[in-house]
Amino acid sequence: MGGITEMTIGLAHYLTVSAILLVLGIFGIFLNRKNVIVILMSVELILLSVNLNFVAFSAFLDDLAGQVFAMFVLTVAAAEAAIGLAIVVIYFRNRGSIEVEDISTLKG
Amino acid sequence: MTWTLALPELVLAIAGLVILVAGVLPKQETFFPVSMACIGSLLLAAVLVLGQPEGTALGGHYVADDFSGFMKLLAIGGAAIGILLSLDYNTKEGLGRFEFPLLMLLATIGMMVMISANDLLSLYLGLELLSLPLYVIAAFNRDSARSAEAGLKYFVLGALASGLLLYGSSLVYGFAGTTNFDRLADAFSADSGVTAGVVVGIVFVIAGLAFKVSAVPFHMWTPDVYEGAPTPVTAFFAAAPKVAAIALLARVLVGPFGDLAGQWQQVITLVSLGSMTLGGFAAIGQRNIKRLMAYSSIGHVGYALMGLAVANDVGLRGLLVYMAIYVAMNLGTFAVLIAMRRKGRAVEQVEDLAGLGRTDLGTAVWMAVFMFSMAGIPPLAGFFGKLYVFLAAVQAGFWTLAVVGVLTSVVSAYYYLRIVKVMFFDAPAGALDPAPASLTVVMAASGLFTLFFVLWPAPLLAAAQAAAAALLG
Amino acid sequence: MIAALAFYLFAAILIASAVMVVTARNPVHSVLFLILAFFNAAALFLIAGAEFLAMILVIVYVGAVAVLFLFVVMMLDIDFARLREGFQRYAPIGAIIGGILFLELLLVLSGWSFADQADDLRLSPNPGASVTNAAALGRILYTDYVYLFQLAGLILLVAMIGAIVLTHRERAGTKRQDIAVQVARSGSVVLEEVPVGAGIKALGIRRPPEPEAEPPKVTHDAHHGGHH
Amino acid sequence: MNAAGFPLLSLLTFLPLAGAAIILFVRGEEAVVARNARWTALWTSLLVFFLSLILWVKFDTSSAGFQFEEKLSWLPEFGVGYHMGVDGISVLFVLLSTALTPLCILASWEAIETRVREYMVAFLILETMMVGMFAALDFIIFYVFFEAVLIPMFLIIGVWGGPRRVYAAFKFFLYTLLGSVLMLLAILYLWYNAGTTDIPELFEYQVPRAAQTWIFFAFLASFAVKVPMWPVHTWLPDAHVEAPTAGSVILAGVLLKMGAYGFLRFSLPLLPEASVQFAPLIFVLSVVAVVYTSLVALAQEDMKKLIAYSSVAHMGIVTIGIFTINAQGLSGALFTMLAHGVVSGALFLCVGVLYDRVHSRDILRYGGVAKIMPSYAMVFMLFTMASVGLPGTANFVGEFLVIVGAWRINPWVAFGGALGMVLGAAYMLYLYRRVIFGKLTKPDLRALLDLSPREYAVFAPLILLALWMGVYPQPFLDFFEASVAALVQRHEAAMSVSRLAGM
Amino acid sequence: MFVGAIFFPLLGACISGFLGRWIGDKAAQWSTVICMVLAAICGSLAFGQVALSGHPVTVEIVTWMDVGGLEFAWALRYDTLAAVMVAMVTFISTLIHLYSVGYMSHDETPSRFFAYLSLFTFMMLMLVTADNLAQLFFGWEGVGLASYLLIGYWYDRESANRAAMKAFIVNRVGDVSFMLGVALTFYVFGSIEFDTIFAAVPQHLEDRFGGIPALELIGVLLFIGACGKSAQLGLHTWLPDAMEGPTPVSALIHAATMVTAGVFLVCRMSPVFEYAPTALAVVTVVGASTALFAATIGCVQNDIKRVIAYSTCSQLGYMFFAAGVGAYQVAMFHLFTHAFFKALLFLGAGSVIHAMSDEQDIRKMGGIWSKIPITYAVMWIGNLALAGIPFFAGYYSKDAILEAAFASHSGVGMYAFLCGMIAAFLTAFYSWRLLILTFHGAPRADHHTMEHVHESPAVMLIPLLLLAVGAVLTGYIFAPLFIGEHEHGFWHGAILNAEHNHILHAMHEVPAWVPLAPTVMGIGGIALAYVFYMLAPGIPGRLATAFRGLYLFLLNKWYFDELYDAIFVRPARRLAMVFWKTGDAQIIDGMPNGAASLAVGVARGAVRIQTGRVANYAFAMIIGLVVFVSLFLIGR
Repeated sequence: MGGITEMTIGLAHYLTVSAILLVLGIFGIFLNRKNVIVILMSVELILLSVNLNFVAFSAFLDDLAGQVFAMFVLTVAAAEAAIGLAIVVIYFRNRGSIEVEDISTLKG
Repeated sequence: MTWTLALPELVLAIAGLVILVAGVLPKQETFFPVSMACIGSLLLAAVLVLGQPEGTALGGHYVADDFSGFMKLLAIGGAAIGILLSLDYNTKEGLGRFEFPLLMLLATIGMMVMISANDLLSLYLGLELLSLPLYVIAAFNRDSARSAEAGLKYFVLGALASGLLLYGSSLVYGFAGTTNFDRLADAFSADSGVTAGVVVGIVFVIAGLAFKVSAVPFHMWTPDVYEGAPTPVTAFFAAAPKVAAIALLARVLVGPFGDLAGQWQQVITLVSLGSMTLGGFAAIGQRNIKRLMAYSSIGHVGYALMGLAVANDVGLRGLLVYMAIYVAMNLGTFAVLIAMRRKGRAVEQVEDLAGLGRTDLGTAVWMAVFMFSMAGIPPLAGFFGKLYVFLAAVQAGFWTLAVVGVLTSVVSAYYYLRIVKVMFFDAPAGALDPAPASLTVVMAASGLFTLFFVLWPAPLLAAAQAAAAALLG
Repeated sequence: MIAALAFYLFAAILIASAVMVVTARNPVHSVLFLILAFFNAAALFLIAGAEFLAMILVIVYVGAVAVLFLFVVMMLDIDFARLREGFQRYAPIGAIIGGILFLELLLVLSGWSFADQADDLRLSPNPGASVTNAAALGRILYTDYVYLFQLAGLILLVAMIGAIVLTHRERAGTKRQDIAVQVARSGSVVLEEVPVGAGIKALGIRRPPEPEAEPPKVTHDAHHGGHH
Repeated sequence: MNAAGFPLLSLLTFLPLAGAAIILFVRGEEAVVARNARWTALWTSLLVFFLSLILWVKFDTSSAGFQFEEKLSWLPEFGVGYHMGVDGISVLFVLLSTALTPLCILASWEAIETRVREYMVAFLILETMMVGMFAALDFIIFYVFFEAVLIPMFLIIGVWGGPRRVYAAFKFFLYTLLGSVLMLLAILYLWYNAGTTDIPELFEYQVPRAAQTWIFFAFLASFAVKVPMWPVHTWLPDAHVEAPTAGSVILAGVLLKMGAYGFLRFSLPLLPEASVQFAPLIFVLSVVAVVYTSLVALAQEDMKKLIAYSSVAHMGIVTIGIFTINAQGLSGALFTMLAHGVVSGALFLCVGVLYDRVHSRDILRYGGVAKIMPSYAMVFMLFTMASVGLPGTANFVGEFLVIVGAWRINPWVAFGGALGMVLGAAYMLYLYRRVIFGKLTKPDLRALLDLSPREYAVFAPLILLALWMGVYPQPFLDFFEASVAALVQRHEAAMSVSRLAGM
Repeated sequence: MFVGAIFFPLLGACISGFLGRWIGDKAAQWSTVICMVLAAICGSLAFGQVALSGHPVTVEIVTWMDVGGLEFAWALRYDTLAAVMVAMVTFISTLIHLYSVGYMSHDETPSRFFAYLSLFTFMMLMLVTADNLAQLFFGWEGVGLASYLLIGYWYDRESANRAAMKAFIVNRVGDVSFMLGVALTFYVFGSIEFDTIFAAVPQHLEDRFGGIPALELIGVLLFIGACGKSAQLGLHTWLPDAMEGPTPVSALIHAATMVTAGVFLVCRMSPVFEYAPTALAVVTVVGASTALFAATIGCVQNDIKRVIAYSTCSQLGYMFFAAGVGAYQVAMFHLFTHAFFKALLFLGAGSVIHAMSDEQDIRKMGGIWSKIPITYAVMWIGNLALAGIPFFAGYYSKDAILEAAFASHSGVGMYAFLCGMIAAFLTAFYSWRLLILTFHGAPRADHHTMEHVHESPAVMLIPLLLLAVGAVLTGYIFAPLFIGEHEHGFWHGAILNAEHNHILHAMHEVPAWVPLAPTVMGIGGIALAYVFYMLAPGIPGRLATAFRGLYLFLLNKWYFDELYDAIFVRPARRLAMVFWKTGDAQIIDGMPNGAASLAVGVARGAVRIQTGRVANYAFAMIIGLVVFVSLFLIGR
């Protein structure tokens, strides 16, 4: 391994891609009006961007901690997805809808 | 590797697994015994925390010091009482399932991990171990649309927050090449200073943590979740996790980022100002008392953060004292809220308390004590909490914070008084059901603490002092 | 050079599919684009030298999580036609805010520099070419990171309990053996009339149960007595 | 340890709490509970009163220092301790509090019919807070008591008050709270700069000139509301009108004194330069208060409101006296405070007598009461005259001294204060004329009974006090003498130091 | 003896006031009378010892106040000045008590009345025996209180209540000035005890306060106070209204004693006034003006008591300008004689009113002289004394006053002399107008009333006769002591005439026409009255229509009440309403109320952000994040 340093791909490239993913994920959360699952997927995008960051840093620092971090993030993200989907399911059972706009009975 | 240092967490985790198995096996519902077992193991953990030596262990991911001891005791206490509070309510509302206390127990482990975190990674995992059970128990009343909505909102925003936190962590890692707090501190104390990138990373981290403590502007979930979640869950939310999140925030900011205090102080100051102001005003028009308490808790976090904004030992001491007192009176208040049932149905409008002073004087008196205390009227404990954070702010010359703090405390006094008014001045709206013993005990205990804290504040202060000193190193 | 080209390619697809995840009208399409994004991200990981992570991403993530998404999306009988199109009302200003955030990030990320002593501060330096990525990770994961590893286990446990406690239901139709009840049983047999059509919405996915009307309790003994 | 040989002040402070606890534990039928609560409260407060007489007897009037001191460590490392003690300035207020409480309890004997137990408990707690506040010698302890008063008073107004009690109670609470929290900041500043909150030790600390200004205003915010000074006085009429009689008595008799006491105890000794610098402001506000509120009182149609406004005017005299910072002015202010405590308390009781019988405070509702209640008319007359400041009654001594003291500072201030005499006469006599004099035209008034023995018992001590203080005020003045002299001396010393520094 | 003279009345007041209900009206009345008799005996003895034998005494009772150098006691200062007053007050008060027993026999609550009366006497005695300004003020206000109570004695009469309030408040206006005067005295002299002040006057001659000589200022301030009590021009409005009280009250308080307190004060403070020439000039001018002013009004009033009240006002003016020109002794002398004949007049008027079934309007009287001959006779005596007809008491004192005014040879003195002369003429005129309209001519009252006209009982007549004796003899007997050759030994330093003040000598050396002039004026006035009301009763009516403006002006008392109403009372009321409804309720309360509604508004706003939508919440979080990040990047 260790071939990274020879590459022309700089750290900034990775970080930029990751930043784009982050912003997309954020957009997905606060701009979409469709259903909640899309929001969950946006969260996945954010986590993906984080992982990309970690991996990139890990590579450029030549340090494994970043990869370990990313691994744990993946693990937790899986758990999170499971619980998130479970909540979405019971919400759907109660309301029969998972439209984002509908999730607004609690307010004020 | 001195894994024994993490004995409390370890014991609690094992206890959790054992209880899980023990809870699953029997045919009939095991809610009550499991709850008791959970409380027992929490108490055991508390004892272990008391006997915990200081030090760092487990690959530098875990640290135990006076600070962690203080906060853990607080969190464990809050969690144990939280379980106690749920006993009666859950049974009556049909939520009496053994997973409930178990999830609280697991969340408590998460809190302890957070409090003892000495690494961005353990911070993150602790936070998630706390958050995931909370998402679940917020939605625990799965047949209630409100509960489900609360869980969903909490989850979505929580996931976003932890995403931001992670992104920030990655930047920090990317700058310093490490996630260990001690090493991060070394990296940031270097003369060469820090880059803009890492500062942005820190802001992201703060944002993620501010979400957990429900500080403005990351507070938006709080009222909705407090209102929607089952009341004991709300009680739990308002107490233990908040302690842990505050502890984490303090540890991260003062520890690894301590040398950048000048950078993050202004963020914390703004957050604190915003929280105090919002907490003061937004609750004024609330009719749902849980929602009101949500805004109230936002306000209290603002006051507590004032201590953090000051970022010295006095400020941290104020923060710690504030949190301890806050937890005590908050649990008492929620004991009253949970006791609010009329003809077997839980009620949660402020008006439902009308005339409580005549129908149930004891509960009303305790509630009044808590309300006055939260408003910061001496000689009740809440006053002393405020006193110490204001002292820190004044001492360090954070005049804006101090002045806004006292002014908003007057504003917030209005809605606390409104509750007192409803209880004592208004005509009874029909008697509430008598409060079960477990709630009465909690009310009385925290009521007595709130009332008589004034007599003997020295031990708490000394403990807070030691904890603050430990954090500052 | 090839690596660079590959990077650009994968990055472009990644971003494009991410955009589609957010904008696709049909959630099923979103999930599929998400899977595509994951694949491309895995490729980027590979380019960065994180082979093990790349594999995990594909196997665990795509294989489990994304499929879970797909499963849930399909399971909830969502009325796709009703799903609202477009974005929130405040989309323009939201876009501006997001744009600012993005520009700021670009600003700070483009000139990224490490701390001076970053090299010394590293916790787990890459052991070098002698060890594969997976092995290197494995070495530290179960030693230095055992605490966190266990924690991750707890988190998964929580996820399991949580998912079960939220969605699992004792269905009315299923019968479990309850010895205590059997033992304590007295002579009489009590039958209950089950509402017709209760089993249609299988797998426990249904609207919140209407408050069930008290089923007319019919004692068979009496019934029998009445007829004979 | 102290002149009494036992922790007298603490006993005085916390004994009412014990009484309250006893009342709380009384269970049983409502009527029985009510009776027990009344008697327990009365005996407790009487006991406290008799104990407090030890202060009167054993207080060494020749000493300016603090006496009956008690010290317990509370937060030693913060320089905060439980420190109680009285000097000439505070001792009589302790006595005033302990004396008024039994009278108030007696006055509420029949007026309060519902929730008697809670009422008595609230009153006893109130007594604790009042006594504690005057006896506290630690700023934090002082603040604790100072603020804690709000709680029982809020409840007393809100639970047993009149129709607009909610508004009044909130206004009272929030107004005073707003003032005091600003003071809290100043206290905190002093605390960490001086390293202590012990009042005698704080006196040693010289507050930097620059800080004095804003500390002064922070104190002003708190004390001015409590006094109340114009223009932050409007909570008072509302609170008075809505509070039950005894609540008004305590409010006028003791609570209003807390602000003025604060000025005396803290503003003057701690902030000598600022006090001098802003005395003109205080004078202006006070004179405006005297004239303005007297005029407003003239227009009132509610008896209690009228007397409430008169309180504001009288307290204007007090603040004038305080900021003259000379022996006459200060003694006069202190004396006026005491006298006002007795007299306006008594006036509220007078109103209460009618209110208990007719359940109206509307002045126009009455007329010709003298015909059927001659004794009452006489008592009312006496206190009316005392309020007007007729020589030979309590108020005169104080007002006279204040005017003499004020003349030395500025004759126009004295004139402004003296104008209150004319206007005071106008509104009080106008009130008296409309209520007591005139033709008895309201038929239902004919059935009224004159004072009952219980009411005689309530008024008798107040009458005696009002006359005693007017005719032979020297015993009271002796109490202040040394402390006031010391205060003036310290002030002058501080001013000369600052003048030297200025040169 | 000294103490007894003062405190017997208080004892009587207490007995009657507190025990009256138990011991009965009769017992209450007579116990006060007895107390008064005892006091009068004591008073006379004290007069004998102090004034006649020249042994001034000061009885100190107890320290009143001692505050940082301001020290004074309750004390009874018996010098001649006080002794004269004590004797006079106790004597007249005793008679009036006696008279009241008869006069108030039909009243419902005589014990209350007698309690007030005795209380008043006590206060008056405290006033005159004060040895410091504060105690004087105690008595000063005390008589004010008693006067208030007595004027408003018939409290179910609206007019009585009004009058009582007016009396008290107008007095208070003067009192404010008095208080300030006391304060200034303390400021200048460091004491308010007479002995100390008087001894220290020479050292403070040059003291100035705010650019004004301090002594002058003290003088003026105290004099304004005196004006209030003595109903001098400007603050006189309460006195005529005070006639709402029972007649004995008018006699005692509003003629003989209380209203003279102002004069007494000026005389008492003579050591200060002597060195305050401007203040004295003010006193003179005000006094002289009042004398004339009140006399003019007296000429057209129709209420028998009001006529006498204005006459009192006018006579007080005489006293003041006498004091103003430095002839304090003369002022005191007139005060002394005036007490007798004015009390006599009032009581006589009371007797008339009693006879006429409580009718007070002289236009509705007439032709009753034969039915009440004794009353008629004493009224004659009283009026003769008032008009200054030779050898009656008033002659000695009034003559002396006018001589003194003339002898002062100053501008203000001449003004005073002029006013005094005219007033003397008018006095005689209105006295006889009163006399004639009341007693002579055709009866104008209705038949029923006329049938009931009867002489008063003995208990009322005896005081009348005694006072009549006084009105005849006091002038002759006491003139040598007060203003004549024995003057120096009599006053014994109680009144100070500075070295530059030779008025007492100068008044004996005036041109011969001066002593005669008042008599001439008096007789002229009588003659005119005789012409107008006996010979040609049509003239007054014609004059009134001819000079309608003037007549109304006088009838309405120079429109003083209306003026004050317009300047003070109504604006104060309007201001009060403005302050209350606008100032307090809107502006000042507007702040907290506004703040409260603002808070509610903010709360609504804050809550409106809380839309319940997840996306919005997330958006808020992101905004917060962006703001913070931007802050950082900008702040760096």
